[in-house]
Amino acid sequence: MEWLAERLAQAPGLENMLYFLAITLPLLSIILGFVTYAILAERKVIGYIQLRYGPNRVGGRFGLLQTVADVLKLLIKEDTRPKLADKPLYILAPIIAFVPSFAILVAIPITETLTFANMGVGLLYVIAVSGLSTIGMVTAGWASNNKYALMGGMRAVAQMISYEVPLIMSAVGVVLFAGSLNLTVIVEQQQFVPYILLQPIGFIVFFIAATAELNRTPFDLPEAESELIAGYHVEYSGFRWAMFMLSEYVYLFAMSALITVLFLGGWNPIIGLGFIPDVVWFALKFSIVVFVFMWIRATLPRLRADQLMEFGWKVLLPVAMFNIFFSAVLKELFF
Amino acid sequence: MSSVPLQAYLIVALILFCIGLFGALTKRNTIIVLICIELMLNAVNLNLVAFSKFGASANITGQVFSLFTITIAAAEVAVGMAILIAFYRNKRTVNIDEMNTLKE
Amino acid sequence: MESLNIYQNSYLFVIVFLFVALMLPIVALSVGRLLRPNQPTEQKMLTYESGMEPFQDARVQFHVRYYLFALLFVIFDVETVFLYPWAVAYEKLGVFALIEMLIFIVMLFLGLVYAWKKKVLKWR
Amino acid sequence: MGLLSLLVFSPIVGFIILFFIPKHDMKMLHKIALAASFIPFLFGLLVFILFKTDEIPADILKWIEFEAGEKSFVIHYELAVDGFSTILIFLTAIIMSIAILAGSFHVKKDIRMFYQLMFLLELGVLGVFASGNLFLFFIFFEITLIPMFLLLSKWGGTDREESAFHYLVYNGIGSLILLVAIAAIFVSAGSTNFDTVMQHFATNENSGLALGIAIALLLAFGIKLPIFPLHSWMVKVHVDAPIPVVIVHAGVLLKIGAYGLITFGIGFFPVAFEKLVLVLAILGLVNLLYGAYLALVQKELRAVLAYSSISHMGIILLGIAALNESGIQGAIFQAVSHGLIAALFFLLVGSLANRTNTTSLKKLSGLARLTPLLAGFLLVAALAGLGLPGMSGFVSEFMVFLGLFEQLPWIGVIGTLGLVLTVVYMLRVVMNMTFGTYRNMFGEIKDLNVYEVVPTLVLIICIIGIGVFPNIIASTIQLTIETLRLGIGG
Amino acid sequence: MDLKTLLSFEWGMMAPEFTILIVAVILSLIDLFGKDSIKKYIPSFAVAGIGLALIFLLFQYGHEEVSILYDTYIFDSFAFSFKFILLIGTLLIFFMVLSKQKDEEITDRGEYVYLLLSALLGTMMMASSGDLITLFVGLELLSLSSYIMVAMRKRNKRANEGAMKYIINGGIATAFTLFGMSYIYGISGTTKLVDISREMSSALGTTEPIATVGFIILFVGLAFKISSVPFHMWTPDVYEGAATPVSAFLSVVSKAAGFVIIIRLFVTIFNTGVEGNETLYSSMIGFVAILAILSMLIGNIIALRQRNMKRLIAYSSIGHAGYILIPIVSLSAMTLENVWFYLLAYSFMTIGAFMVIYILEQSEKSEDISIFTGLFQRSPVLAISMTIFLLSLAGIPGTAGFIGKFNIFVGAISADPAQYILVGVMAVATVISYLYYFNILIQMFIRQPEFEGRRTVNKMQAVPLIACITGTIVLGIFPFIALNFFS
Repeated sequence: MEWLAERLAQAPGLENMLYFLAITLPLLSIILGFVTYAILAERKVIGYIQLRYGPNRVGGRFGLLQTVADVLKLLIKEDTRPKLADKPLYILAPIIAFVPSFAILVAIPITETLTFANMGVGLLYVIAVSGLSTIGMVTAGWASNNKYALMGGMRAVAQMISYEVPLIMSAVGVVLFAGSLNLTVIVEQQQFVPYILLQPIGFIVFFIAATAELNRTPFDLPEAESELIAGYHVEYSGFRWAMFMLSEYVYLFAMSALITVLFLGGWNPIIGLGFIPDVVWFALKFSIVVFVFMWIRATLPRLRADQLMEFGWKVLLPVAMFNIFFSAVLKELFF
Repeated sequence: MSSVPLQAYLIVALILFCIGLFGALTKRNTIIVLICIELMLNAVNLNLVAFSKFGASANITGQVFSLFTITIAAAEVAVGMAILIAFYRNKRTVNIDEMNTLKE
Repeated sequence: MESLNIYQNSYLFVIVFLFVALMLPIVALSVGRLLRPNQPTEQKMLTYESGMEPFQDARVQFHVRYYLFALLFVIFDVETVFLYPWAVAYEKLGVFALIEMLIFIVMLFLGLVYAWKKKVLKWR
Repeated sequence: MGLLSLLVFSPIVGFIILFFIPKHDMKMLHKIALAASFIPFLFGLLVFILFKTDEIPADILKWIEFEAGEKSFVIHYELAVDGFSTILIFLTAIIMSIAILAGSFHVKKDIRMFYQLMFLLELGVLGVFASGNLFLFFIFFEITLIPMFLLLSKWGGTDREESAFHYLVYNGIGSLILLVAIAAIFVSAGSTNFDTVMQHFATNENSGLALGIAIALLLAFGIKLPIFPLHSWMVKVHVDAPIPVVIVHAGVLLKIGAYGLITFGIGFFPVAFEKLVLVLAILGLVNLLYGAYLALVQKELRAVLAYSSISHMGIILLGIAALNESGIQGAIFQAVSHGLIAALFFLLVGSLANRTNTTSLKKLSGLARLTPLLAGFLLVAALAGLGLPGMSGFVSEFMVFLGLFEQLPWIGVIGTLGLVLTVVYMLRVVMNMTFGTYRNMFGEIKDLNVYEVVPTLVLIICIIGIGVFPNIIASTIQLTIETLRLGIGG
Repeated sequence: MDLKTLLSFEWGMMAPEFTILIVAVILSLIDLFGKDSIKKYIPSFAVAGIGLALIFLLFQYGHEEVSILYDTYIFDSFAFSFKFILLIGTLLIFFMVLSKQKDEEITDRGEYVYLLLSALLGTMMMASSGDLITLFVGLELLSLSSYIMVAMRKRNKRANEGAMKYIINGGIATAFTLFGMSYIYGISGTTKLVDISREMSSALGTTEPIATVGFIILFVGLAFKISSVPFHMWTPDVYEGAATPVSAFLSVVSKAAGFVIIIRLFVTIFNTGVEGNETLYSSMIGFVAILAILSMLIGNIIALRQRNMKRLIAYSSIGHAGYILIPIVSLSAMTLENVWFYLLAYSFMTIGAFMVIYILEQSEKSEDISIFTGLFQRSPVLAISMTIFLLSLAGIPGTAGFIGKFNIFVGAISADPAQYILVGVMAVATVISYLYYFNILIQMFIRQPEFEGRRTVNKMQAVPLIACITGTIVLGIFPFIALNFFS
C-alpha cells in the first residue's frame, strides 16, 4: 500500500483521479461484501444469542449465501411506487440516504498507509457528512405520502438530531487530547494508550449516541415494525428499499470504524504484539465494535419515544458537557 | 489544477448574495425567505474565508469571524422559526402575503 | 508542496467517493430495470395503510414538539462549532482558554437547564 | 431678577392664580383675570416711564455654551429694551388688558383655560419684545405659537380648526426660517446678542451670507407681517378667531413682524437691505393697493378689517423701503398706531357682533339710530384708520411718505393712490353702517355699556394723543432711530 | 495569553457590562427556580441592576481612555457618554414595564425582563467595542433579543406579524452589514477598528471600488437599525405589533445603538485620511445626506395619515432618525455632542409619549388617536404631560427637543461646507411634523371625549412620567447641564 501514499503526494490531476477510482471500486465491493455478511452475521449472532439457529438453508450449514440470495431477490422484485408519492423526491431519497454514508469512509484511515483522504479536518468532515443522511430519511418519509412513512421520517429526524449533539460533544474530548482533527494524527497519538482509557465517559456517550444515530435497537423507533410498520421506507420495495438497507449497514461500518479510530487506537497494536499486521489489528478492533452493536441489539428492548428523547437531552448531553470540562481539567493538570 | 483566484470567490459570493436577496424579497413562503437569508449569510462566510485565505494580508481572523457568523445565523434562524410557529398557530399559514393585518 | 498535494488529493478522493456513491444506486437501479417485472395496477399504486383504504391527506401537520427539538438542535449543534477550534488549539492557549471555555460551557448548560425547566425537553 | 424679567414673567401670576378659581365661577374668573392683567400693565408702565428717565439695565445670565473645537459659542439669558420695544411692550400691556376685558363679553366656554392661554400669549409677546438676543427672541416667538393655535382652534368661528392649522403651518415655516437664520447668524458671529451681531456684521463684509440671512429674515417676518403672497392665513385668523384674540393678534402679534424687520433686518443688515429696497418697496406697494382693493369688495366687516390690516402693513413696508430716518420713524409710528386702531376696530366689531349676531355688511345699516354710541365710535375708528390729521394714523403715514418721496418718489406717487383707496373703503363701510337706511332687523338692542365704553375711550385717547403729541413716541424711539441711521449711513 | 497579561487588564472598566450580565443571568435563574413570591420582584431587581450599572458607569466619569483585550474593548468618552444614554433609556423603559403589574398578554414576564437586559448588554458592547467581530456580536445580541421581545405577545396576531416582518427585514439587514464588513476585512486584513482606520488612511488604490461598495452595503445594513428611509418598512408594523414598552425600547435604545455603531464605524474607519486627501467618508457623504433627506420628508409626511398612535410615533421616529443623521453628514467638532444631546432628549420625550400611550391603551383598550379626545377634561395630568412631550418632539422652545434641533442647525451650518440644504429640509420637515403633533393637541384640548370617565395615574405610572417630564424640561431650560456633562 506504499504506492497509495506516494500517489497522494503527487500533483493532483486526471491521472490521479483514475487511480483513485481504481482503489475506490474494490473498496466498494469490499463494503458490499461486508454489508452482505454483516447482515448474515447479525442474524446468526442474534439467533445464537436467542438460542436459535438463524439462516441455515442457502449456502450450507451457516447459510452463507442467504443474503446473496436476498439481494438477488430484491434486484428482480417489482418496483412499486404509490400514485400519490412525490415522484422526484421519492426516487432521490434512497440516493440521498446512501451517498453520505459511503462518503464518510473516505476520511477513515485504516492503516498508516491505507489512508484515502488525509484531511486536516477529517473528524469534522465525518461528522458533517454523516448528518446529511438524515435528510434522506425525512425525504423518503415525506415523498411517500404515507402517514406511517411521514411519522417514521419525522421520528428519525428528531432522534438523529437529538443524538447528534452529544455525539459531537463527546468527540471534543478526543480532539482535546489529540490536539488535532486529523484522524491519522488522532490514531498516531494513541500509540501507547487508546483513548478509551482516557476518555471512558466520552466513549460511552459516543457509543450510545452512535447507536441512536444508526437507528439500531434500543433506539430503532423510526423503523419500529410494531408501531410504524417499517417507518420511513414503508412504501419502498425492491432495490430502492435495498438502498436504505445498504446505507444503514454502510453507516454501521463507518461508525464502527470511527469508534475504532477515535477510541480504540485504530491500527495500533497492543504493546508487544506489533508483529501482527496493522490491517489485522484494525479489522479485529472493528469486528469487536460491530459485534457489540449486534449484541446490544439482541439484548435490549426498544425504548419509548419520550424516554428516547429525554435520555438524549437530559442525560447524554449534560454528561457530554461535563466530559469536555473534565477532560480539559485533566489535560491541564496531567499533560 | 491551478489555484483559484480571489476574485472568483468574491464573484461567487456576490452571486450567492444576490440570489439570496432576490429570493428573500420575492418569495411567498416564509420558510423559503428564511433560507434565502441563510444563503446571504453564507455568501458572507465565503467572502470572509476567501479573504482570510487569499486576501492581501491573509490571516486567521476571517475564519474566526465566519464562525461567529455561522453561530449567529443559526440563532437567527432559530428565532425566526420560533416566531413562525407562533404565527402559524394563530393564522394557520406561513404565507408572507397573509401578513396584512397591519396596514398603513 | 507535498502537503499541498496531499491536501488537494484528499479532496479529489472525496469527489471520487461521491461519484462512486452516486453511481452505485444509479447503475443498480438501471440494471434492475432490465431484470424486474413492471405491471402496475391500481391496487399496487395505492398508498399502504395497514390494509385499510387510505383516508385523509397523509401530510398532516407535524406536532410542534418536532420544531422545538429542531430549534434546540440548531442552537446546540452550532455552539459546538466553538468547541472544536478551542479543543484543537487548547494546548497553546493555556489556563485562560480553560476558564473561558468553562464559562462558555456553563452558559450553554444554563441554556439547557432553561429549556429543561421550561419543559421543552419533554416529549409530549 | 431684574425689572425686565419681572415684566416678562408677570403674566405667569395670572396663569397660576386662575388655577385656584373654580371652573364654573364665571364672574370671579373675569374679575381675577382682569385684575391679574394689570400686573404686566403696571410693569409695562414702569418700564415705559423709567426708560424715559434713564436706561433700564439688561438682565444677563450665562446660559448655554457650545464648545466646537477652537470656537466656543455662548448664549446668554438676557433681556434688554430699546425705545421701539419699550413702546411695543407698553402697547402689549394695554391691549392685553383690553382683550381680557373683552373676553368677558365674547367668550362663553372654558373661560379659565381661555384666560390662561391669553396670559401665556402675553408672556410670549412680552418676551419677544424684551429679549436681548436672537435666541431668546426666537424662544418667545415660538411660545406665542402654541396658545394662539389653541385659542384659535377652540374658541374660533366655524372653520376654526382649518384656520388654526393655516396659522400653524405659515407661522411654523416662518419661525423655522427664522431659526435657520438665527443659527447662521450665531455661527457667523459667535453670539446672538443684538449689539455683538450688529457690530460683527458691520465689520465683517460677507455680503453673500448677509444677503442670504436678510432674505431669510424678510421671509420669516414677512409671513408674520404679512407680506402679499404670504397673507392668506392672516385673513382666516382675523375672520375666525374670537374677538379678544383678534384684538391681540391685529394689535400686537402682527407688530412682531415689523419689529423684527426693523430691528434685525435693517439693524443688522443695512447693506443687504439696501439691495432689497426695490423689492421691499414693490411688495409694500402691492400690499397697500391689493389690500385696499380687496377691502373694498369684501362683504364681511371682519374681512374688510383683515384686508385693511394688510394694506396698513404695506405702509410699514414702504417706510422700511425708504431706508431713511423719517421712513423708519413712520414705520414705527405706523406699527404702534395700527395696533391701537385695529384693537379699537375689533373691540367695536365684537360689541356689534354680540348684539346683531352678524358682521355681514349687507345686513348692517343705519345703526346710528339704534346704537348711537357704537356707531359714533365706529366712525372715529374709521377716521383714525384712514389717517385723519390729528390722529396717530396721519402722523405715521405722513412720515412714511415723506421718507419715501425723498428716496423713491415714483413709488410714493403710486402709494398715495392707496391712501385714497383707504379713504374710499373705510367710508363706504362705516357710512353705510352708521348712516345708511335703517331697517329694523335686530329688534331691540342696547347701546354700549360702561365696560365697553371705557376701553374704547382709552384707545381713542391714545390714538388722538399720539396724533396730537407725536413726541411721546418720537422721543422714546429717538435713540433707536439714531442707531439705525448709523447703519443705513443716512 | 497567560494569566499575567490577563490580570494586567483593567477589568474594572467593564463593570457596568458585567453588572448587567450577572444580573441577567441571576434573574434567569430566579425565573427558573425561584418561588412565585420572589419572581414577582424580577423587574425590580432588574431596575436595581441597571441602577448599579449606572453608578459604576458614573464612577468612570472622566477616566482616561483605556483599551483592554488587545483593543477589543475600548473605553473612551464616546463610549461613556453613549452608554449613559443607553442605560438611562433602558431604566426608563423598565419603569414603564414596572408600571403594569399584571400583563394578560405577556405571560413570560421573566423572559421579558432579561431579554431587555441582554439587549441592553448588546448595545453596551456595541458602544465600547473596538473590533468588528464584537461590534457585530453586540449588534446581534440586541437584534435577536428584540425579535423575541416583539414576538412576546404570543396570542396576538399583530405581534406575530410584526415580529415576522422584523426578523425577515432584520435578517436581510444583518446580511448586508456582514457583507460590508467582509469587504472591509478583505481590504484591510484585520477586524480591529484602529488597524482598519490606519489601513484605510493609506492610499487605497485599486481597492477603492471595493471599499466604496463595502461602505454602501454596510451603511444600508445599519440604516435599517436606525430605521432610516428606504429601510424603514418594518418600523411601523413592528412598533404597532410589539408591546408598548418594547416599541419604546426599539425606538430609543435600539436606535441609539444604531447611531453608536454608525459613528464608531464610519467616523473612525472611513474618516481618517492622509492630510489633504479626501477621505472615503467625505466622498460618500452625499449618499448619507440623501438618506437623511428622504427619512425626514417621508417619515413626517406619512405620519400625517396615521391614526394608530404607535404607527404615528413610528413614522415620527423615522423622521427623527433623519434629523440625527444631519450631524453625521456635516462632520464638525460638534457632531458627537449634537447626536448625543439629541438622542438624550429624544429618549426622554419618546419614552414619555409612549408612556402616555401605554397608560391610555390600558384603560381604553385601543391605540387609535381617539383615545386622546378630550383628554384634558378626563385627565389633565396626562394631557399636560403629553403636551410637553409633543411640544418637545415638535421642537418648541422650552423643551429638550428644541435645544437638540438648534444644536443640529448650528452644527450643520458651522460645518465645512455648511449644509444649508439639509437644514432647509429639516426646517420643512419640522413644519410638517407640527401638523400631526398639534393635531393630537387638538384632540386633547378641543374635541369632546369619546371615552367615558376620568383617568387617574397611579404611583407606578407616575414614576416614568415624572422622570421623562423632568428630563424634557430640564434639558430644555438648562441644557448646559447635559452639555457640560458631555464635555
